[in-house]
Amino acid sequence: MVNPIVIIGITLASAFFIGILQAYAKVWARVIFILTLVFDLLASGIVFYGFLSGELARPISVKIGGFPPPIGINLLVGKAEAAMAVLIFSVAFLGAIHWFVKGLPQPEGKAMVLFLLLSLGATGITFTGDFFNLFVFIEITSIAAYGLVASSRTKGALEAAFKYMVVGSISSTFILLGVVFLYKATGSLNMMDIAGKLLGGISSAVLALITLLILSGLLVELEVFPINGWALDVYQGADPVVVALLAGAAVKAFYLVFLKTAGFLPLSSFFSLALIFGGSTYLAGQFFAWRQRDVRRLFGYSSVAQLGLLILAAGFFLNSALASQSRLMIGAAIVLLIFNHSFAKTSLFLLADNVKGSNVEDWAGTLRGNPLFAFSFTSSVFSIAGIPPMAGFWAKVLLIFAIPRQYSWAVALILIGALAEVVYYFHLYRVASQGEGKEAGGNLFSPFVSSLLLVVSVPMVWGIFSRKLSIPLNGQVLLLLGISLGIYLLGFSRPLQWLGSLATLGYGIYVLLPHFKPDLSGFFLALVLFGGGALLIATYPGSKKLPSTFYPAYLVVVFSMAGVVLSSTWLSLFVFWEVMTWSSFLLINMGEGKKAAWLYAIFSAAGAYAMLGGIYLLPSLRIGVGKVPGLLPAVLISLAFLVKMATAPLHIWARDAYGESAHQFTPLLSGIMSKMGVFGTALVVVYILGVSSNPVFRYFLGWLGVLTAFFMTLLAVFQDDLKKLLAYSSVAQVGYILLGVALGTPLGWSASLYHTVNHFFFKALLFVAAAGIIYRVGTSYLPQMGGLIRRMPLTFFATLLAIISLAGIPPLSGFAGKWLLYSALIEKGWIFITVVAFLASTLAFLYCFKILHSVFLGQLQEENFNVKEVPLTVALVEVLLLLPLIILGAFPRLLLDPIDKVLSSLPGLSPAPIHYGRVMGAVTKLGHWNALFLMVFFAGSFLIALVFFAITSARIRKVGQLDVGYSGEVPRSAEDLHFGYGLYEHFRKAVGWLIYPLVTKVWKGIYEGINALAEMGRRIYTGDVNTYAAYVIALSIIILYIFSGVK
Amino acid sequence: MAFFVASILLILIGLYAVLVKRNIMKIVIGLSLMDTGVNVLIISLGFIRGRTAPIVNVKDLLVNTSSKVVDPLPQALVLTAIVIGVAVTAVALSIVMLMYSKKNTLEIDEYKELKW
Amino acid sequence: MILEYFMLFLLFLMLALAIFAVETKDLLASVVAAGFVSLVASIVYLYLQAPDVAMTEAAIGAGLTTLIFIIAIRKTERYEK
Amino acid sequence: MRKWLALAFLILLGFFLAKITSAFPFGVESWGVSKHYVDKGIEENRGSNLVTSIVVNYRGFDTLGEVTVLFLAATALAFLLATCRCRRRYERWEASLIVKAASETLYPLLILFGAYIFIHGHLTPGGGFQGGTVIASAVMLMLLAHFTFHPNHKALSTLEGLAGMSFVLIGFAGLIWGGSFLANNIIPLGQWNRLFSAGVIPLIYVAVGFKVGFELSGLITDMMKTIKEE
Repeated sequence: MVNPIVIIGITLASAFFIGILQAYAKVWARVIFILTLVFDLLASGIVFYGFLSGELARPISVKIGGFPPPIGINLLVGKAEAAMAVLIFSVAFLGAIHWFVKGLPQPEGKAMVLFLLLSLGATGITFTGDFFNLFVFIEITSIAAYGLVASSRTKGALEAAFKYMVVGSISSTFILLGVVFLYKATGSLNMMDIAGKLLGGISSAVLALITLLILSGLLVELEVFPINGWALDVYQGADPVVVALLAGAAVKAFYLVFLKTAGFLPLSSFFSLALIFGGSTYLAGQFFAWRQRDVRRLFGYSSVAQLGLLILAAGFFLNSALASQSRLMIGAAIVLLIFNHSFAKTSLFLLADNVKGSNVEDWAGTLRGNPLFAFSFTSSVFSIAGIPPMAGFWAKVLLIFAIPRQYSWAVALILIGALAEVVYYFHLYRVASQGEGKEAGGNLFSPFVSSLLLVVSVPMVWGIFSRKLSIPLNGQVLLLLGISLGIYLLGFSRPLQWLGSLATLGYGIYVLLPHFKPDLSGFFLALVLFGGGALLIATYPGSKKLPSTFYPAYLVVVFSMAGVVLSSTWLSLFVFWEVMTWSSFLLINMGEGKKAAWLYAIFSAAGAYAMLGGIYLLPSLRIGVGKVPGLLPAVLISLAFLVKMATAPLHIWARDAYGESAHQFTPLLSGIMSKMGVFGTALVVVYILGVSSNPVFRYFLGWLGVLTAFFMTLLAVFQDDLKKLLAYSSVAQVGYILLGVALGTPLGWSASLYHTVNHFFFKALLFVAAAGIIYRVGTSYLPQMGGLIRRMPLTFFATLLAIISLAGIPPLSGFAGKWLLYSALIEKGWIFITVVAFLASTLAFLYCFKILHSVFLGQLQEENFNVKEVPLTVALVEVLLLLPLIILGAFPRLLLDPIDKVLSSLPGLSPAPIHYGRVMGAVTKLGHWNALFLMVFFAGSFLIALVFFAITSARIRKVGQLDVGYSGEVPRSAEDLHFGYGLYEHFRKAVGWLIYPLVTKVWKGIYEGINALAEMGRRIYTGDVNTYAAYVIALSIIILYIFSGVK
Repeated sequence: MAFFVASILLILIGLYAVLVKRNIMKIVIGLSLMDTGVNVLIISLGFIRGRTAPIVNVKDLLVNTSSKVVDPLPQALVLTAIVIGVAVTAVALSIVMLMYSKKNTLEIDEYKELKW
Repeated sequence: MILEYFMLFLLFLMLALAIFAVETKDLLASVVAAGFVSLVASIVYLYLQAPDVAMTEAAIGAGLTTLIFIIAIRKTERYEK
Repeated sequence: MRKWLALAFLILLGFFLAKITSAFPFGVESWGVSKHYVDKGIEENRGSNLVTSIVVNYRGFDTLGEVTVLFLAATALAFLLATCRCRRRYERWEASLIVKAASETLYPLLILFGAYIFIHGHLTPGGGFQGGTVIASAVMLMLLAHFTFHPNHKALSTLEGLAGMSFVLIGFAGLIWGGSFLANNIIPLGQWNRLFSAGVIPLIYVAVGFKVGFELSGLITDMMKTIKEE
């Protein structure tokens, strides 16, 4: 066991020693410096391990000077203090390494001394058990920090140091005065001694004022809004290494002291103080960051926000009115938040040091071709944004679920802030991942190691905390996710990755075999796994261009969807939902349009956090247990699903996300992932709303569905980009599915589930075909295609059948779905919705024709003369997806029978009232049709026509497409006779006003409104020392006035 | 009583300079005055009327010392505080000198590059 | 009694010097005045039975601090604008 | 406007400070933990100067921190000014012969006086910090009087570092032989009111005195150092 005083003593001695050595042997000074940090790290690690292993049960109190406290000063080191020391020295060590590689500022001996003493000061702050000694260590930390900040060679460093110095001096004056007053009031300076004397709580007004004086001093150091201008300036202006040490370690030590002080001086108003200042700091930080162009200051705002969250958490943690279970959870959340934020920020600030230039734009392309940089940046950003599986996710979830119901506004506040965080962090992410690959500095060891720590800690964190919240995560799915990540190791060869992925998926199907049961989960699981597998085959073409992260991410999406459908609790559904969302974000981000991925991230995060809020409000986490009061949870939870379905008005991400994501991924996105929204909505309708209750909400959902179908169809009609057209079409079709679910009748559900599967077949087919076509042609712009029927007959045939199915024309599979849906609508009697639905289906013919016409018919463009049929794998998948369209067309019962079983497994639903007559027809109240007969009839007609053409083709004279001599004109050159461009312009004149981008404008308006508010808000940081100091005084007056109860 | 009032006023005068003066040297002077005020306040808090300094250099003081001397602890604290004050002032002044060497002015209006 | 009046006078003097230090445009004068504030404070400490502190304040507060201020002013500007 | 707002803030702050202070009547006895220092101080430490006992022994850790702060300030200052292109703005005159001669005479005396102060820190008012400052004032006097006087910076920082390390080493000696860091009982406490008494207090104060003296001398030298006008 290491005596904690040894850590402080050795560090001090070597600081003095380095002071001597620097004049004689520079190298040895460096050696001593690093050795000291290593020693400190090891020693504090040993102490911490002592607590972990149970060797030390109680906090150790180390007396100094030979007298027991309160006579002498003591160190008071418990588990938290030891952990904090480990954290401080880890960050210091990483920073030091970074410094060495980058080159120490000169004279380096002095720099090392200051650096060492800064970490020593932070440790002293953490360890000390005496209030005046605390003041001394605060001064050590501060002076070292002033010096280091001022010595930075960066622009504005001096100014930042000066502001820091002024505000810091005022703060420490408050603390000093408070400590001396505390001595007068209690006769002691020892923390434990005073705490013992104040055990019953603070009753006298004077003691309350004294406590508040100390707290307001500490709040300055904790960068509370609005007195954090100095901190932002320091983050922006100082050397990133120093900033990492300050933000990653020193501030956390101050936080621990804040927690201890508030714990030892039990103030009754502390709860509201922490909530008010924590909450406002959190929100202000998150929103002010939106307008920030300077990346370091942006990180600064983020740090400030995280501190605000910590202060908020402190309020709950120290509130003795809460159940001890909740307080334990909040304690765990605080630990995780600190760990997470320290290392993520260290990594980010040190990464910022590698980027030339300070603006967001200067980061463009830094993620490209720099795998280490990309890894560090991505994992740090994911950690801070609290995205699973990173530790930050658990921090957020633990915190939220520990907050009692009467403070649900705090939960809302946390979630709103988290959403704002996603907006600006992923803006940066978007910029960094787009553009030309750019050389970033190579000093990546420390950021890499610190983000590696975040990643490596994931299994441990999950092991501890998923049990704490009793979230049963499906172990098989977790295993499969792990294997999926392992596919990355095959990154040296794409074909190998492809094969490995196929094998993994096959293994996944084998492992999850027992779950293919005739219920909702089993139904969707089959869709996910078999569909995902089929589409995986088609990813092979162009895989050379794919980044090596494609296949792992693809598999993670597939298996997380499996996790979603297999979840038995809402929280585990949420976990997998987030994993699915963010891995698909990475995939979308691999495509062309980065803004698309950003929009997707924002909308998904908004949905996900709404869902988390809804889950928080549920009485039980288990799906299908407990009566749910009110509509709010249902609305909040379904928001996430509506976003994924891109239901209007939440659809604006969809066009570009579908249209510009990697071609190999779009089929999965449209065919399967959007169906997760259907699955979720179905869960909400069955288990939260009740199938037969809440008709108004379901009616509303129905309108959402049908309007989505209508408007998206219209948008598809005027779309000139193949993939974007398909995107709108996809969203429109999912709108129909939502409509069926909203109906809440067996027939409606039957239609929806049928259409879910069927839509997968034809839309996946269309997107796969589109991917093949784009791969060959090199563009997705419709007017540049045309005439491809001669080059790609198979693809043409597949597309044709898919489109017939899409349009719902007999004899293919689409008809059954459409027929069921209309039957259900008429049966339910939602007249207006039915009319709109009819209208939308009619319009759909227009874009269906557009696909055929623009891509395959008409004149072949010159540059496409040498185009070949799509690659073999794509063709294979086309055939694979084609067959079900025909088979289901003839035998719809093949799908309707399992759906009946699924329906009978759900509470409140029963098999759809469909009778199958003597032949393969289906009979409902409204009529019937005979699928097999239709199929035979149409196929027969087709065959007859085919035979006729085969016979007569010998007499047809074939001419080149430019040979139009018979029409009386002789073209001099290759004239464009193909009307792919502006196909429906005349139509636009009539209904164009309907596609006025109102929704886009509204969202944009909201975004810009918030931006404007943020811009206004952050003007309070005038950059003026006087003003900053005045804020401190004003805030302390307010604190003293409001929270002491003195009038 | 007068000591309390005077020391608090001294703190406030120092703070006034920090809040109002536009010259960075003046701000540092203000901080230094504030420190002095705090120190006077602490010493006055430890004072006990009619007692002698806490230096036990005559036999008479050896017995029942606590009824004969003032509280030495605030004095010990102030000793530390004074030294810390001069340390902060030294660092502050070196920052000021550096700032001046860069821009040749002490007006804080010139030092508002970092904001918002 | 006289001593107490003298102390009152000293306190007033201290405050007056402080105000002068804050308000004067001549930084050198301001620093010297601030040094005198410390010096007066050290006399006050003597009255308050704190000889150790008085010594320290005189040596460090009045002496050293003033000295480094003066050096700093010599390297910057003497007059506030 | 700014002034009045600031005044309003300050009056309110002053009100609260006065509110707190008024809870502790001036000049009235109220002992806390320091009753122990006063009543047991002589018995436990044998140092006549109770403030010194507290500063060096009971709260010796604070003093170690204080020494660190000063060291830190000197380091930070040297660190910052190493790159400063600070120029002297005002003309410097050659000191007169009287001043030069007097300062040369006073220089050793002042150093001796400083040493006297910190050696007697446990007996009389004053101690390491005050003594150290006096030593620094001697150096300052020489610096002011003589253009050519340049203290050996390397030696200063070496001695200062050694003094600081010996403080820590005394602390560790206490940890090893006395049971706790900075324990006072590792050498005989001696008799009350004698020079060789009070355990390690004089040793520590000597270390502190040298450290502060060298440190402040270095600090002043650093500040006065100028870059030649080009």
